[in-house]
Amino acid sequence: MSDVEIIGTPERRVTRRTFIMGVIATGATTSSVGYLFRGSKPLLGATAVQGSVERLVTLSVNGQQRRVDVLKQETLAMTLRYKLGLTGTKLGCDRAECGACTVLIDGVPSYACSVLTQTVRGQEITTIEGLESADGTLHPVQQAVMDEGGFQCAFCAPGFIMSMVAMVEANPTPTKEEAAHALSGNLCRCADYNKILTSAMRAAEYSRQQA
Amino acid sequence: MELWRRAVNPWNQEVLIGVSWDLMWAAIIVGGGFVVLHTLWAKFIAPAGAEPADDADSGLPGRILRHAMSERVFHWLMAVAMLVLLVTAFFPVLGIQFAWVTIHWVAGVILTALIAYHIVHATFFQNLWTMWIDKHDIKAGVGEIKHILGDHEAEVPRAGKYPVDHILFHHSAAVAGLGAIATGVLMMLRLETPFWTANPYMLADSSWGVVYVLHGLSGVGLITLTITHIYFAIRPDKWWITKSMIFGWIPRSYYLKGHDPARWTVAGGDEAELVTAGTPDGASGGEAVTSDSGMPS
Amino acid sequence: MAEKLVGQDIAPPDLRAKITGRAKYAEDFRVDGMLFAKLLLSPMPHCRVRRIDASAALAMDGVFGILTADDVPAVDAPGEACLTNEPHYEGEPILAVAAVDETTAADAIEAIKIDFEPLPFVLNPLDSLRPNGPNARLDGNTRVGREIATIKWTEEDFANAPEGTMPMGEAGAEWNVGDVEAGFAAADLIIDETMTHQSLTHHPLEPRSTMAYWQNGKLFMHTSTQSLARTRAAVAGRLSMDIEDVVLVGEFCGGGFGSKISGSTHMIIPAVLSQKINRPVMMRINRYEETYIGRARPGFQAQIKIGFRADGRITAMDMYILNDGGPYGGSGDNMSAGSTASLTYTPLNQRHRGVGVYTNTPPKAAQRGPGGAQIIGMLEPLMDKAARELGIDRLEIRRINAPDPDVAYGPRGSTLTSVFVKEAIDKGAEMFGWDDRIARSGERNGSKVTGIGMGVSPYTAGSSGFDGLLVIRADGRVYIHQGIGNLGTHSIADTARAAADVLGVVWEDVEVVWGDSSKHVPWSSVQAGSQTTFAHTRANHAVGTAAKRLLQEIAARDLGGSPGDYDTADGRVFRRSSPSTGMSFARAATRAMELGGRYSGEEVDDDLNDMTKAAAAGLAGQGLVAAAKDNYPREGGVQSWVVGFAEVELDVETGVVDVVHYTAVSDCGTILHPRSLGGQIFGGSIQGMGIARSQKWVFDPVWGVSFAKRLYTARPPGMLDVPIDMQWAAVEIPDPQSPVGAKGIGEPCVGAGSAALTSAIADALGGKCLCRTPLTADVLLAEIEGRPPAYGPLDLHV
Amino acid sequence: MAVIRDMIPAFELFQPTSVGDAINLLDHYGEDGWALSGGLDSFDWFKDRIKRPVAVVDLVNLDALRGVRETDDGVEIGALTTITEVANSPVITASYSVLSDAASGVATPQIRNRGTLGGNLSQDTRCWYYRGGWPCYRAGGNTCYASAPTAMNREHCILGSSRCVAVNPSDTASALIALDAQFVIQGPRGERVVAAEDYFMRPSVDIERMTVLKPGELLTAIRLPARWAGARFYFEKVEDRKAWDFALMTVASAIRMNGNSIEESRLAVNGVAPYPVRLGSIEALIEGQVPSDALGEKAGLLAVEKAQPLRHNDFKVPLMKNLVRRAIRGTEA
Repeated sequence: MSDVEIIGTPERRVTRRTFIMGVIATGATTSSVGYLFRGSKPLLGATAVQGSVERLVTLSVNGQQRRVDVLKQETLAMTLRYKLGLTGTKLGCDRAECGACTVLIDGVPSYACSVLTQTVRGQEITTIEGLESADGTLHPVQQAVMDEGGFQCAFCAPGFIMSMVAMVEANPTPTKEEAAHALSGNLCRCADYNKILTSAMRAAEYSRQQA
Repeated sequence: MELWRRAVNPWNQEVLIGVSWDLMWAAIIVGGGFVVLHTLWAKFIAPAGAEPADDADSGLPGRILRHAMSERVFHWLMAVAMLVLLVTAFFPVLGIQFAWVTIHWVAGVILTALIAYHIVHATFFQNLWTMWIDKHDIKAGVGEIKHILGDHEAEVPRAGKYPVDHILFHHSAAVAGLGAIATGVLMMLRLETPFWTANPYMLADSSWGVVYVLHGLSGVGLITLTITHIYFAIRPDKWWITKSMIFGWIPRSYYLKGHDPARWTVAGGDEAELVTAGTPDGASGGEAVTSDSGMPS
Repeated sequence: MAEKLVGQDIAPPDLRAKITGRAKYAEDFRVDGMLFAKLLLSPMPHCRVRRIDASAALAMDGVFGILTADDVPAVDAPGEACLTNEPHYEGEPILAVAAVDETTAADAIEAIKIDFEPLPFVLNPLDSLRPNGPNARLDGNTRVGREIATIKWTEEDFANAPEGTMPMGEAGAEWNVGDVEAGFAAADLIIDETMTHQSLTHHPLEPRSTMAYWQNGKLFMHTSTQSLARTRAAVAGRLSMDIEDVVLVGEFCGGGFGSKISGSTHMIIPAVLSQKINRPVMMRINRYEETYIGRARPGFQAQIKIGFRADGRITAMDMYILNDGGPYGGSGDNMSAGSTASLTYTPLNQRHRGVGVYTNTPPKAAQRGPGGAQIIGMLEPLMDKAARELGIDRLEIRRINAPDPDVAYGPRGSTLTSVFVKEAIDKGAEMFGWDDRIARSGERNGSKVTGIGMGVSPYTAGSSGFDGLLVIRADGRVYIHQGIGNLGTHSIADTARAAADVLGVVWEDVEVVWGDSSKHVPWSSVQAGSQTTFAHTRANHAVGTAAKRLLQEIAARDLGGSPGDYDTADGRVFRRSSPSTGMSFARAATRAMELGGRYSGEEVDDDLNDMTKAAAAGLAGQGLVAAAKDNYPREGGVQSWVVGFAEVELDVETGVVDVVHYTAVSDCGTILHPRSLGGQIFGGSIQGMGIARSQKWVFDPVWGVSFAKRLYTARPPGMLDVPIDMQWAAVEIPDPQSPVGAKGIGEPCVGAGSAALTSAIADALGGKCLCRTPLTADVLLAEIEGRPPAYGPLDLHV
Repeated sequence: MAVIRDMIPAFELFQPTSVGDAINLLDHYGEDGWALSGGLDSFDWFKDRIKRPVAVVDLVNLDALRGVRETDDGVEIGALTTITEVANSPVITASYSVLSDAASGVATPQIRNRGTLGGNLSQDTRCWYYRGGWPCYRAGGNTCYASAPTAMNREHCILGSSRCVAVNPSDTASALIALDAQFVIQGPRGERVVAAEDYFMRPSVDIERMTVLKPGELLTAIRLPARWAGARFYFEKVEDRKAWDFALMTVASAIRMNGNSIEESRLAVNGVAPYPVRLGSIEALIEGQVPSDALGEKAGLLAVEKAQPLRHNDFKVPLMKNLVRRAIRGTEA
């Protein structure tokens, strides 16, 4: 078909890049790091340096303690989606520009695509999967969305709902303007904003009733 | 050691963007090394040069005018411009940061003007041959080297107006300087100046790379040249030359010892004449007492 | 008797999954041994791959294979292959690498050495039309009919164009209605403007990720598509496979807006790669890649001349539109713009000319209201201008030129099933409070000036002739199978209501089956051009009627009498004369299975599509199986309308525009699902507002690479950029040519939203039409302050 | 090496628990080290694989650098205090509302929740040529692509350029200059304090850095002097969309009145130059005057006297003129 020269033939080989790889350092954050470096700096790609973080960490997600191996450069969104199977958290842009990956970190809405998993060790992470109660009762916010007929393509929905959960916590009696500002970090390309805003107002109403 | 700085252009093609700053260090080391070696050589190996004998009856004035006022003024202005250019170019690299760009290009423009003046002046009002390397000079050069290598018997013909090492220095400085100027003028077209708006697309980025490399090479070259130049200028045994660049004249004794009257003829006369000759109007003064013999004999 | 489902607000059946995170979009699927693919994209706008050295990459641990253009099905010019050795735009995929994880795959891509030979490129259609201008493709710069051709205008063509106006040379396509020159002769006012409409990326929130694997010669593909049945066919076609060997799963689609009509070109990559290395392959497309391969709406450069009679009637319309076609064409927006204008303003005489010029920019495709949205947004401010100059009310001039139901428009005098735009205009004017608001036009409050605008926008809204398929199982529930996609319009459920209403069942007894070709779905329309609502309310009405007929026959057979004596309601088929005589659907389903043949799907009508027949065969014997083709008569095309009204505040010190209020009224026939309809009308309108006001598409002209690649630079509207105060309504006059009466709605809203803003902003500027999009603060402030304009009248990609 | 984006390359990660350790680490790694706070700017660079630090020092555990404290001479804000905290802090909203106004307009709620004040002030420019990995001056090359006659430079600068024409994207910078804030910097050689306007590097001095921070140094705190507490403030951000977008321009002013005339004032504008600009000449002009639209108009014209717009950003000239005008008019009694 083409006269392009292509060098290299695929060599199938079983990978050594298994989940636990390299030396895992001792002591996560030692306060003596300053004194540990008098020699020359480690080479790129060298195995873990003393004082650097461990790769095997415990995360607290939706009330459960999850032991998981994370790369040092791994973002929370990737860990949730690819290591913990929590695919409700969506990647729309992976650049903090759409809000589809919004999760709660200690109750605060954050873009999971733009925080390292290592950074949130020990913090309580809540994803869309964590809202529904065990008996299948929907979170008041989810119920409100349900009753308002919800979203269109809904790829943005998990992110919006997490923002709404944080909103009703922080301000159970928002005006439409306040609600809009609280949700302004989430993008809906179907632009179903009007319905989303109505859902948010109803969500606030439901959470007031619950309280 | 890195020689070049490379980058990828917006199409992910590798392009040259300049010389590596390692070369700056290399230039400093070469210059410094030369200074050290020469100092040691002069101190321990070279035979102590005695004060040259004077000859009052030579019919020559006690002070021989070597550099007319205009030439001296030119030299010092150029020296200042050159130092400013080197400082503004390399201090920021050394970590001493300041707003260097404007100073650098203004100094560059001044240097360009001075060189232009010098070229015109030297071509039409001076004798180019004084900067010409002839067979005597080559012989002298070879002799000098033999001396350095320990053969104190080797014959070293006396120089014309300028000794061969001076001439060599002048020529290498000329090459580096002109290189820096030529490329510098081009580079200014990418700067926003009161005279034009920057346009990076005048040349292809690969060509620009070459321009920057040449500018860099000239620059680091000038570092070495400047170091060695200053070194000689401050050596006590060369003060008579340094002084000549300040006051214009050299003592008759040095003239008689180091220069071949056949190749640098000085008209006779007495102090009085020279004093008049030495008046600020250097150029005419110069004409008054020195008349370079037209052709090398 | 169960209350009719059509017209009710019923939450779609997939909503719970969507709001609990259970909804699985393409990238949410995982399979054992799944590998990850990453793409190597072209750094240049047009080049040829000279040499690829992948040895280092393939030697890396965890790298399983590479896929190049030589491994994928070839495509005839000017078609687009999923991988290429002659990229025609920056960002076009050249090869793919599969590895154990994305980090490894990315490192592998970086380890590939690849040499390119740069080729001539062009971004702006006008540049390519210049006598010695570059072509985007080596084989030409446009398409005339089916053929790739080269059109160059002469120096004279360019010289003849007055400063700031568009040159007009040889056209690639042209049509005439009446005598345009005579029309201008009869005009009292002639408006002649040069216009530029930007191109813009679709940017659905879900990038077009795909996961594929093979099992026993069958391809299993999870992808993001607007239309399931059509995408399955497209995949089979591209891979030259039997359609039955393609199992397509696309339960959810995170937005498409025209960019995923039958899936996407690049969904083939993981399929072929998976086959090559015999492992499941997930190709996660990120936003960066989506911006390149995710399709875009073509930009326009146009010269538009309109003649008006003193009474406001348009006597002549003469448009010449250049279409920024991208490297593979695939869009005739500039020509459809002509028919849309013809329908909207019914000019007495019209000439329409255009050239679709290939450019080295990301591929163009239909985007919600293709051609229509652009032209309405550009023309409506000109209607305002004419109204001002003629001293006619701006709303009235639109009414005067608006079509009646008997309209015959466009080059072929096309007719429509229904047109109720004047009703929409009137209803909208009343809701919006046109008279009160127009009185405030130009009012200044501090640094803010009020502008009032409106946009009248039609677009296609339906097709017909597709199939319906349903099963009544022994549990007595009705399973309605949908071959359409689930792109967020709720049509999978809403069109199913048509069948349920015919059978008279309550919604709780209806199960909608969709999104997975292995679940036996019927042949369906594309989810594009707002066809689904019209097409599949008809198809489902047909299959509901067929099922009812079968129920009646079974009842008559068991309980005596003739089928006509029986009716169905509330999950029973019963005798009209004595409702107690009858049987439950559950019982009828069991009987159908006993009876077999045409009752349980063993025999189906011959006019059904093969895909539907195969689906019915797959369901045969599982209950009462009904399959039917939509054979209801239809004369003429189907078009819906949205009339948008906007009030804006323009800050004359900053150029910033606030949209204070928006009203939209639609003519889309019967309302299927009010809340969903409102969502469509507002959503489409807001996308239009984004076009008019903020969305960017920027290229560096020297390197031909794009800049507005990120959402924060592309600037689609966010929650705070739209009015909180919005209202919508519909005229609710059923389309006479559909048993249900519903027409589609997705497309026309965009033009209405865009035009309402371009019109309102021009109004705030005192009637000055800047005749370009987007109308960002810089463009407006330059005008307000009398500074040199930010961009030239024909500047594209800025 | 072929280009690939959106996957962060491997790096070594440290989470020191004390400022000293953080500085030691950063000092040790020098140019190869990277201080990570909120990360909104950092991850962009990492995901584009253009900036590739060997070691990232995550400041998450430096609790000492968080929070708003009242001091004898005003308020001290830890550099790692989130933008949200700054926007909602009672003392700031009460006495330094120009800062809380600026903070509450930054990007989006989620970004304000993670982004820190220090990060907002130290973030890199958004010039899309530079961000695209082009070998420009700021990236160590020889070219400014954005100032070329053909360039797309709508969002670039009209003042203070020196080869580079990018602008500083920080919203809070102009507010802090107006407040005469002092920035506390700690490094291997101890602590130094610089005035807000001196924190931002001029491209004429160092074209590759946005701030005066040297490798190994950390911005640890921002001090707001009591002297400006409760002054008359004005802040405005002009942007294309009301969320996410970086400012086309911001203006901030603090004015202390004597009766109804201006006793002392500080004005700053950002988005017009490679660094946030303090308008000293305007401050001098309006001193002793009564704030009014006319005065604002006069000041606005003076402010843009030296403006040199590029091909596509001429609009910034009238915009700056009008914003300065509003800043003065906006503080009318």
